[in-house]
Formats: sequence, structure tokens, C-alpha cells
Amino acid sequence: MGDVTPLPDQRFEDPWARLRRHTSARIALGRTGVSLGTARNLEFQVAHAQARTAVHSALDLDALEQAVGPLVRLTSRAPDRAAYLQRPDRGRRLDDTSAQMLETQRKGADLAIVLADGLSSLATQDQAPGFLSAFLPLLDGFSVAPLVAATQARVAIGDEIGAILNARMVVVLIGERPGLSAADSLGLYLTFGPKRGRTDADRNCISNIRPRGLSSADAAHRAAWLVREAFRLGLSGVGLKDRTVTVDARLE
Amino acid sequence: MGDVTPLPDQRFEDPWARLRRHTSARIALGRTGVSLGTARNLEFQVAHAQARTAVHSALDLDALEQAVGPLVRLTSRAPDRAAYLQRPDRGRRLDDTSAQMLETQRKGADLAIVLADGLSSLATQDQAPGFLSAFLPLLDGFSVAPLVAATQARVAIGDEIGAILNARMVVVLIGERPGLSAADSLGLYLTFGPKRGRTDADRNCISNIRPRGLSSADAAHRAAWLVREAFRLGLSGVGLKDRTVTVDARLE
Amino acid sequence: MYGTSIGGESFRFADLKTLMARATPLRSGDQLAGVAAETDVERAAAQVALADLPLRAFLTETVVPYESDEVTRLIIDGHDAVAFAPVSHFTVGDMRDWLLSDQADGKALAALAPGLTPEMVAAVSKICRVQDLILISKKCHVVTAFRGTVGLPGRLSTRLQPNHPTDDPRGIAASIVDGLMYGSGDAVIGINPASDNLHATVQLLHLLDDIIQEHAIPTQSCVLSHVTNTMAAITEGAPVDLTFQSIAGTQAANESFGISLALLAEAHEATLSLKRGSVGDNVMYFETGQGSCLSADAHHGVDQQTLESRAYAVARRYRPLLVNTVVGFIGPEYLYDGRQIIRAGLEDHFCGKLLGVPMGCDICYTNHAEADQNDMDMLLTLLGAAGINFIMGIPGSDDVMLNYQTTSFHDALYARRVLGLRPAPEFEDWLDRVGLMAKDGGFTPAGAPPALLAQRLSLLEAG
Amino acid sequence: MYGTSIGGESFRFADLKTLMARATPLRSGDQLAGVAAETDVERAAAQVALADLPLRAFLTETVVPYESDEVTRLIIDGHDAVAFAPVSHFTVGDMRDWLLSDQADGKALAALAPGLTPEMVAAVSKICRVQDLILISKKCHVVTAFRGTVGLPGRLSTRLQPNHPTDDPRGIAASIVDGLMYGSGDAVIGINPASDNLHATVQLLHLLDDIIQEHAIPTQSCVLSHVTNTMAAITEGAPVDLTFQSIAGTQAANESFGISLALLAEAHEATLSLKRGSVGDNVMYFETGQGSCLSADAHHGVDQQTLESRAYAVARRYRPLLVNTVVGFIGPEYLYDGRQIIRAGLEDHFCGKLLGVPMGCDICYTNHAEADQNDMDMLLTLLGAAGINFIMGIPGSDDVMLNYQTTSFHDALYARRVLGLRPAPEFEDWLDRVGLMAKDGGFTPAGAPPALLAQRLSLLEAG
Ligand code: B12
Ligand code: B12
Repeated sequence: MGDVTPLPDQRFEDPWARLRRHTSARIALGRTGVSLGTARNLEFQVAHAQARTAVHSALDLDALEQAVGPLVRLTSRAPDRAAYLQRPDRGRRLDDTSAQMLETQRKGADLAIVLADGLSSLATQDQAPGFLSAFLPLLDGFSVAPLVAATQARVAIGDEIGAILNARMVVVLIGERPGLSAADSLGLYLTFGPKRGRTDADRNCISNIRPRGLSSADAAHRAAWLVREAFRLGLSGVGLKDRTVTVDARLE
Repeated sequence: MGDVTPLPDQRFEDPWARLRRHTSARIALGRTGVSLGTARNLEFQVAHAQARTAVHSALDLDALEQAVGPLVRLTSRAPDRAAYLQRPDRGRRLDDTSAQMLETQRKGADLAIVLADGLSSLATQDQAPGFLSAFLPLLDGFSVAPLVAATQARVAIGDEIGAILNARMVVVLIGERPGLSAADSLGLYLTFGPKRGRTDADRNCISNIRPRGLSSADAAHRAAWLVREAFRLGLSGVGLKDRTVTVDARLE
Repeated sequence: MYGTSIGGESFRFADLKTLMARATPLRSGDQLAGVAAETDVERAAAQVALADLPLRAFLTETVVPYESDEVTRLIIDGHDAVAFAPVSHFTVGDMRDWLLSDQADGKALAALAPGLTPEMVAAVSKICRVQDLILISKKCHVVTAFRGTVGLPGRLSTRLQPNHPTDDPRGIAASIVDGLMYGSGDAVIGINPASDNLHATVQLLHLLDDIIQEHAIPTQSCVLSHVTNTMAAITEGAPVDLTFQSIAGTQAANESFGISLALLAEAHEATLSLKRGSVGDNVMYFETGQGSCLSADAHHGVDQQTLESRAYAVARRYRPLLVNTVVGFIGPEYLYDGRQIIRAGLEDHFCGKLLGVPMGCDICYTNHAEADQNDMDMLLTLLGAAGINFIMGIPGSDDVMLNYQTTSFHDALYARRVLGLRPAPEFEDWLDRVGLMAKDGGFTPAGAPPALLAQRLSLLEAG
Repeated sequence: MYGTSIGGESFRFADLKTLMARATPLRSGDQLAGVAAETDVERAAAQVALADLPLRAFLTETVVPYESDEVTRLIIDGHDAVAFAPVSHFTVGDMRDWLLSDQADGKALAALAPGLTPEMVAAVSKICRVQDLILISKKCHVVTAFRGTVGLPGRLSTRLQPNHPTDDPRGIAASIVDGLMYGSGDAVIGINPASDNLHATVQLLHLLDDIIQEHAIPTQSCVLSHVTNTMAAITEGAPVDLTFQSIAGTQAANESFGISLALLAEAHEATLSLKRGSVGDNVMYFETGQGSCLSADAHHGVDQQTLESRAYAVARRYRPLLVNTVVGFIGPEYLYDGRQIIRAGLEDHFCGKLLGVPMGCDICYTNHAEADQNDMDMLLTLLGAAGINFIMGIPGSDDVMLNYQTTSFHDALYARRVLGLRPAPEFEDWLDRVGLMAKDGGFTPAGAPPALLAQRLSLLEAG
């Protein structure tokens, strides 16, 4: 078999691999034929298996309290993760005990802040403390209700919470669904005049708050701008446009 | 809109529809383009929904006893239908209570007969009585053990039953998986020298016993022939060939 | 009241929407809404009853009230009775038969489209098997154009989707370069901006315009901001090729998205007025997806597939260049697993095409659904066979901002290769001209960056 | 001992068969056997470790002992080291990369086939996505012939399967007529006899031979009795075109089927000696299907897909005309639902083709599995795209004797139409000549029975 030529490697690298430093997107993966090479393909498989696991991890409320101070602990009407995933309607409502307990906190405030697990407890766990420490100092002049933590929660649970607390506005920090590359992405949803029946058209959103995404500082800056603007206009949602100028023109 | 020509029907019937009387197969269905017409397609959907339901119906042992006389009632190690479908290994073994109970019946016999639900209890319910009344009279000279009924059972459960009963041969009547057109098809499996560890190569099979298939009388005739032949050769299975001549040459 | 009996058992369905819902292949969203059939037999019974329903019935019984829903009014008031006349004697079952017949060719189907309502096509889809959905869709050609022509038979286009978690222009440009090198982007280069910020949107519009102009790429750009943002950008003089908006099948759901038909009409006018297209003037890009009405609690007890179909009626009003069903995007509460996603994707494409809408599909799933790349490969191959207009193209299937998985640049090349499909003609010429991909049918990327792109590469690398 | 670590967690796999089993996409049979991965992460880890395994390892570590298993001996002793040499430096992962490359064309793949063992191809399939399985299979052409040529690129043949619950010759002939009118039967006209009766088998062989001779149909017949029955029929002078047998991937499983390699060799010789083929001498027809070894408790702790692949090594030894994976035939204990059936069907086709085996697929399901016509349409379309040699054709998808659902005559026409595939060339000419189906590419049946068949019709109708 001395005269057999071993088949050559047929994998092609992409010559623009250096562009990877500009983005966490999976660029310059190379190819074999028109397909993804084995190594890249398996990286993907591994990441997918891990992301699926991430969906099911629970929020560690004690640790969160350590980081942000005392929390009013509430749960939605979805008793567990399986129910949460299949019944978004339940994740939008407080369970009865939680609602009753919250009534005792009804003192009125400009702002209620809800830390919700959403689809990634990891995001809330990791991002909420940093965000709050940047955000709260920017809120001078506004009264803030006791911090609330809600588990198995969807965005709209903030409407009920805000209403019970008699808050003029609610800010919900919630774990966005875990992606393949980012399982720790936090979303922020802001609703003026919270009450049941609000729709997403009535909210504003700041998304992708995480180390490789929007920094806590930037997010806090934008959020504070939106809060002030909402109070000024007396509304949030489609009628309220983010006109902050924080994105610098980094491309020549 | 008076000048609009309604689009004509584009369904084609097949001109050989009369052949249908020769078979229960779905022939001469016609077509539209190259596809099955709506009516036929929906017939199929309905039949499929019904067949899926049939898989889950249970054997009515009281009714069966009414029809065939006293039965030793045994169950396999699959506790319910779900376990039965997923764990064929369990359907091949008697549960402990059944095995102990059966020990008390160990008197030795030429033939043990097992009525098993298999994948269609309907088949056993409807076909077993007719078959037995044709088969038993053909067994003169052979001693027969008490009739056994086994639920959540697979074919190979007969090996253990035959061995415990100390029978020289076992005949298992079992419901074949329900088809779209026939949910009542009975299979017969015959094993000489039953004991655990027998394989399908050691058995003979008679299949499709049902009104629109093989008649009970024909099946009984063949089965009795195979029983006698097996005892003569001292074996069953691949080495034993059905050489009965009951299929007449009905085609010119 | 509708009904039928099956094997002695009789089944009743209170009204048209109930009949439609019970006849729908199983999916989690309809179970969540409490409108799904409870057994396989009930579903089959509903299909039998639905097949016997005259198509005319859909013109008199609406699934969402005419009085309170502007989408229903659009459907009923906009119905083309002349186009409908030739099939007005058909039942739903007859319609399926005719669609499968050899008489129903591309021309006949195009002529029929304005005569069909979304509920009619949804009904037909419910009694179609997967192969019917594919075979019929493949015969429908809905061709649209802006700077390139999308939807020609034998062609498969892609939206290049270069999203970035902070809308960083350099990061976005890097993904665009990657995509172009893999022959992606002939349907549109379309960015979902992470932020809602107007300045950011305008900046991204300029970035896209620069790249397209500089390299004379026969494609169009889009920033998928809320329609009100894009309108503001137009006012500011930003270079808007296509205006984007998510739409749904009921007025209430659209309101929850902050839109109305009047707003869309206004946006359509504004975008048309820019006259930036060269080979055509289809200027709208819409996205839809089963489940959005239910998610907004605006479903009126109608099944999600019928509602989805109604969104296409909204879309076709504004002569869009692209309509994209983002089929597995929201999550398992609406489409539980790969199987439900696949069936939904094929239905959506079928319904849209029959209505005359230029359908594409975001073949995708989230990490909380029971689906994986295998399911996507299946749907991609099936939609390719069915003649889909366009799919998404993303680096390595991973959207690092929206957090879900869709088709990659590689996937599009796979589909083109295995099914012999080609990019839009103008784009294909361009790929050949700039040396990105030879017109040999192998769809093999050039490997080394061609001269035209080297410049942008060095620009980026310098930064 | 094999292993890898993922995100800090380390995974160990005791031996090659365990590594293979854990790397297999989830299926119920492997769970039943207790060999499946327990988590998605474990499965991914096993795939990573498997990808790093040198192909050579399969020549030294066997999954079933060489000493006690004649299938293993066949694989090892029959291995073509010369054909293997060019890839002997590859790992499993490299092999996948090379197979996807442009260098791996039909010629290269055919040359490589004898150098590959079933375990090697099974390993590669486990790290392939559905699109990889399709793209690679499509490049493999395994062409065989008897009276017609099966497996040419761009062709899709069918086995006409006219089963009847009592083997009634008239009932069977009626189904054959039906099938021929729909252009079915170019791979084989093959009857599963309900009974094991030798006279019945011989009678059916004559019936098939009569029809084929009388109408000069360029196809072959088969009665799918046990091989020992067919051998007895040959001895009796019956007209046997093809000898059939079910085969499996271990000696013990084959023994439970009442066969051995020696018996198959004997049958192959006996059938060859009849010299009944006109354009070729491939005379064997084999059937396989994941789960049969496990069902016979003869799986040795090996996953069912690897065992299935070993059955193809058995098959290729006897130069078969047709090998058919009856993929959803047994039930949900081996392939739980449509998704598992689809993936298994694509793997089987892929593995068989890489080994140089003329693969077809019985695209089917039973009523106790979680599957329906939609799943079959998907698998049919995907296998059509992958270049499958042949599928089944049965009246209305319903086998009234075997009690399961497979592809219908209509389904085959759908696949041909949507993917532009044609029947075997000799058969296509015949269809055209007798007026059954014009060679226009539309695959539209003639509608009225052509003269040649009218005779058989009247014969049957008289009876
Ligand atoms: C899923 C999703 C949707 C789904 C929502 C339905 C559903 N049941 O989930 C659909 C497809 C309908 C959708 C539509 C739109 N979305 Co959206 N969406 C997302 C996504 C991918 C995930 C959200 C998530 O994980 N939420 C967490 C879970 C736990 O919460 P939930 O209660 O289940 O989900 C609610 C919110 O997500 C909310 N929601 C979803 N999108 C938006 C957008 C805005 C502006 C608001 C206020 C609320 C909102 O709807 C859900 C149901 O109430 C995010 C991207 C991301 N990485 O987060 C974008 C994102 C939030 N959406 C965005 C946009 C722009 C839109 C649209 C306005 C697009 C358009 N032009 O029409 C529309 C309309 C939204 C509206 N006003 O209703 C932007 C927001 C940008 C910003 N900073 O304001 C994001 C960040 C993506 C992007 N960059 O394009 N979206
Ligand atoms: C499923 C099936 C198989 C499966 C069995 C594996 C499994 N786990 O089920 C597979 C595909 C492996 C198979 C193989 C064969 N089968 Co088979 N099979 C069937 C089928 C479709 C359904 C059986 C059923 O529902 N059983 C009831 C359930 C509840 O019992 P079970 O314990 O789960 O199943 C056991 C039996 O079915 C048995 N079995 C299956 N086939 C055969 C064939 C023979 C001769 C014997 C003795 C046992 C046997 O194997 C199973 C596991 O132990 C029947 C057709 C029918 N309508 O019944 C044909 C059928 C029984 N098989 C038949 C034949 C000929 C064969 C083969 C001999 C073909 C061949 N030439 O190799 C082989 C080898 C069988 C053997 N000796 O092992 C014939 C028998 C004809 C006859 N009267 O003898 C039938 C009637 C179909 C046909 N007409 O072709 N078969």
C-alpha cells in the first residue's frame, strides 16, 4: 500500500477570520463543500445541549437578596417549569397567595421594579444586581416601591404587580430566552400606568443587557431617560421613542 | 358574473373499479392530478384515527370465558398498555404472581393453548372462540392443558407458559397489530418443546385469521396439520414446512 | 352548527371557527387556547365536515366579527367576486381536488388568488397532507421585485440577517461580509436592531446603503424597527429601501403591536414615494408567525393557523416584496416540537402563496422548544421542494441578538445544491461578476475574498 | 475507554460500542436496550469523542466478538484494505468532512465503498445532520439490474406490493393491475405471502411470471417467503426471479430468522443458476430494519443503528438487486414516532449507499406508533431528494395483510413529479409503449386501461 496517496483534507478556512473580534456572531466558520465542518458542527451541538439545560435552571433568591437587598418574593400561577413553558397565560398572573401578600405592600410609589426569572434565571441572577446599582442612583426625585422578585414570570406580570402596589410605572427585568451563545441576556420592559389589560404596545423595551451585549451602565442610562420621558409625556409604548444618543458612530 | 365558466371537476375515477370485489385492498381509488382525491384521503384519516383507538382496547376476559370456558388468567410483566408498547421484553415474561399461580397447574400435557391479547384484544375476543371450536375437535389423541389467557402479552410468553405447564408444545393465539382495514386479525404461533430462550426460528406461524382473511376452519385445519407434523418430526420452526394443499388454484 | 358522524358516533361543531379549529392538525397553541380537537377521531370528523362546506360559506360567516375587526372588513370588502366566480360552486374538498389537478397551473392559480379569502385557504390546508401542501405550493409563483427579482421558479433567495447585540456597526458589517462571501442576501439585507433608538436606526440604514451602493449589489436593505420608527427615519431623509413591520391576523393583535391598517397604508405611501427600487416597486417587508394573536389574547377563539392566514390578507394589501413567517420563533407554547413547526411552516407557505403573497420562511426554533437542526434541515428541504421564495441566512445559524436558531449561509447553499435552486437572477449575475461564486451550479463560494470586498475587509480590519 | 469533557464535566465511555450508542440521536430502541445517552450533553460529548476516533480503530476493536459472530468475521475478513488506504489516516470527523467535500463525487465514493465497514459508516452517520445525510447520499450511485436497471441518478423505482390476507391469486392480480395502471412495479413486483405454504408460494410465482411474460414487462418478480421455501420452490422448478430474505446484523439475530451466511450463499448460487435476468444478474432481495436484533435479544449491547448497518454488510456480500429498510415496520418500541422514523430512514439509506448497497426504503408506520401520513410524506420527499433507489407502492398506502401503512402508488407519482424523478429506463419505455403513461415528465396515468391490460382486466372481471 506504499503507493496509495492519502486523500487530502478538504476543509476550507475563511480568510476573514480576523473579523471575528467585531462580533460574537459565528462568522468565518469555513466549510467543506458547501457544508459546515465537523468541528464547527459539533460545537453547535454542544452549545445547543447546554442552552436547553439553561432553560430549566431556577432563580436563587437568597443569592439575589444578598446582592440587591430584601425582596418581596412572589410566584406566578405556573407551578413549575413545565407549566411555565406551556402556559404563558399563567406566567402573566400572580398566584393568589402572592397577590394577597403583595396587597400588604400597597403604599403607592412612582416606580415599581420587578426582577423576574423569565426564560433565563441566569440572566436575572447575573445582570440584575449590576443594572440596579447603576439605575437606582439615576432615579432621584422618584419614589421606588419595595423590590419585587417574581418567579415563573412573564413580562405582563408586571402589570398586576404595579397595579397592586399602586405604582405609576413598572419596570420589569426579565431573563430573555437563552440563545446558543448567550444564556444570560436580560430584557427590561417599562410600562407607564400598569394595570391588567395593558398590551405590549403600551411598553418600551431595552434588550440584550449582558456583558457581551448592552452594558448595565448604558442600559441604566437609557432606562432612566425613558422613565423621565414617560413621566413627562404621561405614557409609554409606541408613542414614546428612545432618542438618546449613546450609540456612537464607530464606523468610518 | 353570468359569463363565468365554473371550473370543471378534475377527479378521475379508475375504470377498473369492479376489481374491488376481489380484494379488501384499496384499489381503484381514482385520482386528481397524481394525488388521492379528498374523499379517499379523508376515509384514510378516519380509518387511521380508529385504528389508533383499537390498539388501546382491553381484553374482556369474562366475555371470553363465556365463549370458550374457564381460563387460567395470567398477566405479563407489563403493568399497562403504555408499558406494553414500550417494553416488549416485559410482555414476554409472566409476572411473579402469574408464574406462581401457573405452577399449580403443572400436570403435563401434549399441548398448551394460550389466548393472548397482543396488539389487538379485539382479534382474540372475536376470532379465538371460533378457531378453538374448529381446532379442538381435530386434536384427538393429544392431551390439552387448561386453557390460558394472558394479557399484555407477546408471542414469546408462550415459551414460559408451556414450560411451566410442562407441555410438549404451545400454541399461542395472539392479536396482530391492527391495520387500517382490519383491526381484528388473529395470529397463531406454534412452538414445539417450549422453554425460555426459544427464538422465532423455532416456531411456525399462521396469520390473518379473521372473517375477511383466513377462516377459522382453514386455520384450524392447517394448525392441526402442523401440530401432528411437529410431533412426528420432533421439532417446529424453519425445519417444519407447511405442505398442506388448501389454497386452491382459483386463477385460470 | 356543523357536524358529521363517524362509526355511529356523532360530532357537532357550534360554529365555523370551532369547526376550523377542530379540523386543525394538533398543535400546542390551539390546546393552550382550548380550541383543539380532543381526539384523533374528533379531528377526522371535523375534517370530513369541513371538506363538505361550500366555499361560499366563508363569505357569509366570519370567524372574527366584521363590525369590530378591521382585518375582517379588509377581507370581506376586498374580496374579488369575479376572480372567485369560477370556484364559487366548490366545497372545501372540491377546492383541494381542483388545486391538485393538472388544470391548476401557475396561471390559473394566479388568476384565482384575489378571489380567495384567508379562511378559505386555511380550510383547504387543514385537509391537505404534507405532500399536497408541497405539490400545490410548488405550482404557485408569486414574483416581486425591488432591485432584484424574488420568487421566480427554480430560485431560492435569502435574507442576510447580520444582527448584533448592541447594533455595533462594525460587528454588523462583519456579518454582512461573511454572508456576502457565502452568496447570501439577495432577498434583503435586513437587520433587527437591538435597540429602539431612532439615531441607531438611521445610522444602520446608512451603513447598509453604503455597502449596497459601494459594491453595486442588486439587493435591498431593511432595518426591522417598528414601522413608526421607519416612518420617522424617512422623515429625517434616511435611505429606506423597505419598510418593515410585524403583523397579525386580528385588529386587536395588531393594536398590541402598535399598528393599524391606516398606519401601514401611510407607511406604504411614504416608502413608495422614495422610489428607490430599480426593477420593481414592492417596498414592504412583513413578518408573521402562528401564535402571535393568542399571545396578545386577541384570538377570538379562532385557531392560530387560520389567524396566521388572515395576516397574509393584511400583507397582500400593501404589495410586499417579502413576507416572512417566523415559524418556530416564539416558542413551544404555540408550536411544541419540530413536527409541529414543520407542519406549520408548510401550511403558512401554502396559504400565503395561494393568496398571492410572496412567502418566505424563517425556518427556526428556540432553545425551549423540542426541536433541533435535524428538524430545520427537514423543513428547509421540504420548503425548497415546495418552491419557497426566500429563507434567512445567519452566521452559523445562531442569532446572537434575538437568541434563536435559524438557517445559516451554509444551509442556503445546501438547499440550492441539493435541489438545484439558484439565487435571484440579478444577484446571481453580480456574484458571478465580482467573483464570489461561479455560475456553474455548484454554488461553491470563491474561498478567497474577491477584490471588491477586500476593500471593506481591510476597512474593518483596520478598525 | 473513550472520553471527553464538556464545560468542565467529563464523560467516559467504557468501550467502542458504548461510545457509538451514546453518540446516537435519541431513539426508543436504544433506550429499551439501556444503551442510549441519558442527557443531550452526554450525547454531544459522545459525538465529540467519536469524531476524534481514527477510522482504523474499527478494524481492531469490534462491537460484536469476532470469535462468536460470523457477521463480524464477514466484515473483518472481507475488508478491502486497498480501497481503505486513501482514508486510513482519517478520523470519523475527517471522514464526514471529506464526504461533504467536492472531491467526494460518485466515482470516488464507489471506489471507497469496499474499504468501509458498517461500523465506520454508522459512526459517520451519527455525527451527520439530516442535511449531511441527504447531501452525501445523493452523490452515491449504486446501480443494479435484472430485467430493468435500478438506481440510476434521477430515477426512482417502486416495488409493487400486492399483498392479500389469504394470498388469493385473483385479489393479488387485482392489486397488480391497479399498480401497473399507476406506473408502479419497476423495482420488483413482490408479494408477501400470508401463509408459509409451499404450494401457495409456487402458485404465486407462476402468477407473477405469467403476468410479466404475457405483457413483456421489464421487471422482476419475488415472493417474500422464507429463503428455505424459495430454495424448495427452485428445486421444484418454479420460476424464481429474485430470492428474498430478511436479514439482521448479528449471527444470533440471523439464527432467530432461521438463516446463516452459508444458507444465503447457497440460495444466491441456486438463484443465479436460473439465469433469468436479461440486463443484469443481481438476484437477491433483502429486507432489514432497525430493532430486529434487539427484538431477538441478539444485540450484544450495540445500538440498533450500528447493527442495522451491519446487516448491509451481510447484504452486499450477495450482490443484491434491492435492499429495503422497512423503517417503521415493527413499532414504537424501536422507533417511537415520526421524527425517529424519519431520522432512521435517512441514516439507513446513507449507510447502505456508502457501503455500496442498492438501498430502498419502506417508508412506513404502524398504528401503535406516533406517526401519520404527514411524517411519511416528509420522509418520502427527503429520501427522494437523497436519491433513494426505490420505495414501496401499495394500493392506498394500506397493507391489508401485514397491517401497516406504507407509500401508495399515488405517493410515488407525487415524488416523481415534485422532484422530477423518473422510473427505471426500461420500465419507462414500456409504460410509454403500452400507453400507460406518456414520457412527458408529468407522470400522469393514462386514465383508461390500455389495450394490453384490458385483456387481464376482463379475465379478472369474468371470474
Ligand atoms: C419573542 C419576541 C417577540 C414575539 C412576542 C410574542 C411572544 N409571545 O413572545 C413577537 C414575534 C410577537 C414579537 C413582536 C415584536 N417584537 Co419582539 N422580541 C421577541 C424576543 C425574541 C424574545 C423576548 C423574550 O424572550 N421575552 C422574555 C419572555 C420571558 O417574556 P414574555 O412575557 O414571554 O414575552 C413578552 C415580551 O417579549 C413582549 N415583546 C416581544 N417583543 C417586544 C417588543 C417590544 C417593543 C415590547 C414592548 C414588548 C415585546 O411580548 C411577549 C408577550 O407579551 C425579543 C429579543 C430578545 N432577545 O429578547 C424580541 C424584541 C423584544 N422584540 C422587538 C421588536 C422590535 C418587536 C416588534 C415591535 C417588531 C415590529 N416592528 O413589529 C414586534 C411587536 C412587539 C409588540 N409591541 O408587541 C425588539 C425590541 C427592541 C426594543 N429595544 O424596543 C426585540 C429586542 C428584538 C429586536 N431587536 O428586534 N417579538
Ligand atoms: C412484525 C413482524 C415481523 C418482525 C418481527 C419483529 C418484532 N419485534 O415484531 C420482523 C420484521 C423481524 C419479521 C421478520 C420475519 N417475518 Co414477520 N411479521 C411481522 C408481522 C407484520 C406482525 C406480527 C405481529 O403483529 N405480532 C403480534 C405481536 C403482539 O407479537 P410479538 O410477540 O410482538 O411479535 C413476534 C412475532 O410477530 C414474531 N414473528 C414475526 N414474524 C414472524 C414470522 C414467523 C415465521 C414466526 C414464527 C414468528 C414471527 O416475531 C415477534 C417477536 O418475537 C406479521 C404479519 C401480521 N399481520 O401479523 C409478519 C409475519 C408473521 N412474518 C412473516 C415472515 C415470513 C417473516 C420472516 C420469516 C420473513 C423472512 N423471509 O425472513 C421473517 C423472520 C421471522 C423470524 N423467524 O424471526 C409472515 C409469516 C408467514 C407464515 N405464515 O409463516 C407474516 C405473517 C407476514 C408475511 N406474511 O410475510 N416479522
